[in-house]
Amino acid sequence: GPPVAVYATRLGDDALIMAQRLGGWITNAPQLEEDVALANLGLDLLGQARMLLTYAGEREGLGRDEDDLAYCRDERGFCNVTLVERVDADFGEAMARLLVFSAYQLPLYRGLSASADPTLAAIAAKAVKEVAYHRDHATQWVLRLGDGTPESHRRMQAGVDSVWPHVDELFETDALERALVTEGVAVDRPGLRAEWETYVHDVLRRATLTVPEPAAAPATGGRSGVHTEAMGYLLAELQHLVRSHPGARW
Amino acid sequence: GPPVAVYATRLGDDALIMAQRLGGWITNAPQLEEDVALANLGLDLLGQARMLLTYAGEREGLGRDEDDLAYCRDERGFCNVTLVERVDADFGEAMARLLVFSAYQLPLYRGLSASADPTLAAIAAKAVKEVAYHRDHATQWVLRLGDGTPESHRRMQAGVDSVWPHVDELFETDALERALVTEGVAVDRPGLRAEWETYVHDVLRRATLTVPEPAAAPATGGRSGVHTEAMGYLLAELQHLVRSHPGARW
Amino acid sequence: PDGASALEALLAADERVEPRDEMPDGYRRTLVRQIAQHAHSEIIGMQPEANWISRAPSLRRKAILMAKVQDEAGHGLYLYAAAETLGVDRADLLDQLHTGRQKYSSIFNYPTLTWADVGAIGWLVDGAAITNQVPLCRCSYGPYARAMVRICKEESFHQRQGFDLLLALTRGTERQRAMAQDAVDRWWYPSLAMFGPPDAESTHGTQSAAWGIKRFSNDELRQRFVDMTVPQAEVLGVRIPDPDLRWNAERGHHDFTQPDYAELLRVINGAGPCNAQRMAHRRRAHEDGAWVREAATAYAARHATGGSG
Amino acid sequence: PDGASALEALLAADERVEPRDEMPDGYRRTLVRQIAQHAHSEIIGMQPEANWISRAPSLRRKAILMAKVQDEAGHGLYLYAAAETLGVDRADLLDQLHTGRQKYSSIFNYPTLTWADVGAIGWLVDGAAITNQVPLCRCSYGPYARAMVRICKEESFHQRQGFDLLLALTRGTERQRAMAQDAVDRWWYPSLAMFGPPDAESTHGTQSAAWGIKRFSNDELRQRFVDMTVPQAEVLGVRIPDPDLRWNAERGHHDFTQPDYAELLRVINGAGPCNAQRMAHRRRAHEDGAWVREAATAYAARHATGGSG
Repeated sequence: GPPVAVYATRLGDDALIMAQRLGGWITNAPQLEEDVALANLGLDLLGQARMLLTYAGEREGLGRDEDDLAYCRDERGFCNVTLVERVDADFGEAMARLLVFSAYQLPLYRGLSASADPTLAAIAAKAVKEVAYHRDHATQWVLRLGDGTPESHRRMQAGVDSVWPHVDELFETDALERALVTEGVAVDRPGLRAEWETYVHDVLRRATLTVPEPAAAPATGGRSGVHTEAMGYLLAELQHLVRSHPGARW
Repeated sequence: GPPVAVYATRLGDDALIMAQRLGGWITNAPQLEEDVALANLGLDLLGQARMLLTYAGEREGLGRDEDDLAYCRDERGFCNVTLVERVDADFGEAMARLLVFSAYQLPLYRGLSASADPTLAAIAAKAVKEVAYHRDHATQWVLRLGDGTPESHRRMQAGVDSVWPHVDELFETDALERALVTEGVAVDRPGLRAEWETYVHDVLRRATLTVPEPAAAPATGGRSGVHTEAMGYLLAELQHLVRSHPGARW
Repeated sequence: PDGASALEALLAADERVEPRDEMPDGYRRTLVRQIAQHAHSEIIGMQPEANWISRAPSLRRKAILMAKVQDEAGHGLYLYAAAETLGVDRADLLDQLHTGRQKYSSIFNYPTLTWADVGAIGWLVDGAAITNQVPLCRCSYGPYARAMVRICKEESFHQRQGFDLLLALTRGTERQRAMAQDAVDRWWYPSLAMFGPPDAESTHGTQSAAWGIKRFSNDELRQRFVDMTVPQAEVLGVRIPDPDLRWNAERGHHDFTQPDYAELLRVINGAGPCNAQRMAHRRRAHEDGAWVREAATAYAARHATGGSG
Repeated sequence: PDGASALEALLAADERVEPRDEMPDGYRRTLVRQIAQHAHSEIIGMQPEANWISRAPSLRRKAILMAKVQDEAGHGLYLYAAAETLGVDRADLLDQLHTGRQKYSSIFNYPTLTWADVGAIGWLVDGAAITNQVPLCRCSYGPYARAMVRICKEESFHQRQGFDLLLALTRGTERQRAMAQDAVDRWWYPSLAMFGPPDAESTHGTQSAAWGIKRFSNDELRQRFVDMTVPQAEVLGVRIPDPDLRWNAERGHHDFTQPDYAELLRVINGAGPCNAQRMAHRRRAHEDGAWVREAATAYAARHATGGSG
């Protein structure tokens, strides 16, 4: 498809898969307020995913809508980063991931809200407010857990350590995106890293946590559909019903 | 379909879903010998399932083969007992289930090997030897774990308690099966219970375990396709690939 | 007893009892029990529907379902807050739920087997809940009445969404229609049972009525639900699984078969298909979250006092 | 050193060294390291394939896959037993695996993303393994050589099954063909890398050759694998992802592009896509099973002595 469709799919897949994982927390959160909050975050991301995938389908021009893209692509066709597809070991890891992800999404969407592509700009402008809340929510939890009890400190650090190998992938770019950046359509990902680091490192420091060393084995490949083994199971759940009823409408 | 097709499907679904759960233990067993053993048990059950479902498809006369039945039925069309679809909490519970299930399958297949239906009789005659080994394997583990350490005793008892509400369903019958019993085709399930109890209670006693009270909330419904909520996830994994490629051959 | 005459005066004037008002112990106890049970039902009721969030068959339906389950968590929060105005606290109430000393609605002890069950829960279960709850918007205890106003508004939205979900199925493929009918077949009688035992066997009714907590009898509400639901079933094109269901022109109501109250009693007493699973899920989530709640408390304490840990 | 001359005599006579024979320490250490690494590779290698057991697309293929993974567990058992004849024990070897002091084959640090990967592992990875292992059937240490005879027989069966799986895909739908090609594209170079660094950079080679443990160099075996695989790829109808692959009539071999040895080194050193996952899975399974093994030991001890606990 045209580059902008690919770009919108990447952003949309990130949001969709992250929403799917957050949805799994509902009824499993440590307190009722958090069930509400995580559902809310999941809904924001699902909303972003729907707009982005709808737009990707339009620009692709093959008549695919958001559901065709979500339910009828195979694993190798999904181009989300691997960070979002992981199974959370516990709530600490979930919050570590949310911090890492939202602190990346926020400057991304802020930049994108000035995109030369008016649809992407509009989607991003709406999402900026949502994601600012996500980042704040994650920050509050990372502070509480990092600087809470010895047990929570230990778990929070383990969560940060677990997601850390997935950081680099967030800032990877390629020729397609560089061309879109030149056209003023896309945001330069590597350029987001400084703000991300300043923010995340500061939160970790305030939470009395250690910033991990750069990963010896950084994850990569999600953008080209090379996922972790967790992804297939996620898609089996996501898609099974639709795949079982070809052509049905819901 | 004709009663014998329904009957073969019930037995086949029991074996298929139990095989699927045993397959999940491979690479997760407490020692390498047990990975081998559980794979072996799973293969036996899968083999039984294939013969039974193939025969069910033949007698049904709609041109469905074993894979059509395994991969293209919806959850409400599966008629296995709920015992086999549970997610094992740990190895103790897995062995409790295996004991309960194999101690039921053994007299069932032994009886069925004298069925007036020669195909069922042949399938059962082969399976008797396999299932005798399964029962023995489960027995050895229940003894070791029940009479092993305090921790293993506690866990083994918890496993027995967890599967106990699923016992009654094994011996439920209905008009369809009663008619097949009269024709000499099927085995009278309620009549299997005495042997089952003698065997299982004796193993539990020797394992220093307590035979649970009859379940206050006995599970039921599997035979009519009313499963536990674990079943949908199992089927999503089992079927996703085939459902995603309509008409493909593998 | 203290508070009884004050309560009577307020009831006579059709005014609301507020937290600071005196009230009889029995009135307070009854309200705590009822509001807590209602709150517990909201949070346990999240489970059967959350079971389909990861598997919803369109992104639009997934969003609707997530929002609905989120609303239920929110209802739980309002209701625990309403209960807390009566001098109990949420942690204690949750403890009573987790130890089985307080109940939740039996309806949530049935499994959601197919996607159509999500629709049937919205249409029938929420429909029955609304029928039960609308009168509570005028109940005598102010905080409860106000919580119910907000809850009923959202529930009625959920009920329409459930109806809409089923409508998409009944207007869909043959398999989808069968799925919808199957769900209605399984949820109809449990929904009727949500109104409780027949009036002849009901125990709490009279005193609650006198206190302005319950304004209609179980049977009245059940009849209202049936009368409301039958024409909706016709629009949907699903058959209600009751061969004796028919309009009785003389009564101006539908005649219908009563649910199996022996089954209701068994499910209330723990023997439903999912009682053990629902409670185990709830307890596990609570226990898994203990370290998080402890950390939040420790952090708040340290930072409230300006201490540095 | 002790045993060196006895070993030389056996090697000269082309006889096998047996456990009771004297042998040099270096020979013993090299064998333990190699056999253990081979055993560890069998059990870690179960994971990428077991990942598809629950999702295999036909019951026949599911049975084949379960049997294959079971065979790998069996190979692990033979090989640990062979290592134990050298005076080490399995628990210690497993501990060395779990603590990262002993390695396993890097190939298993790649994920199985699609069903076709199961076929590619059978065809290419098992094909490479056989190429490596067939010469070991004649290696100087008897127990290892005999284990390899049995293993190679089963591996060659697995290789044909992998080929057959891929053949069904390449003769299937367009999407199935694409799935097969994609798997071959991803597994080709990692399979070539299974033969280790090029001879020029290889360290262990010479001494092992002298001891009759290694009979061909890495590059010889890699060439043999390529020459064997190219015609099979033609039958399958898949393209090997190497534009420079071609028959060199002068050499009587295929010319081909070498794999990325820097990547191989990274993966060996822990930076492959699945190193952390494979080790975590293995350690978790072992830890989860600790209570079971302890119980079995306690039970056996009690019942062996006739005690009553």
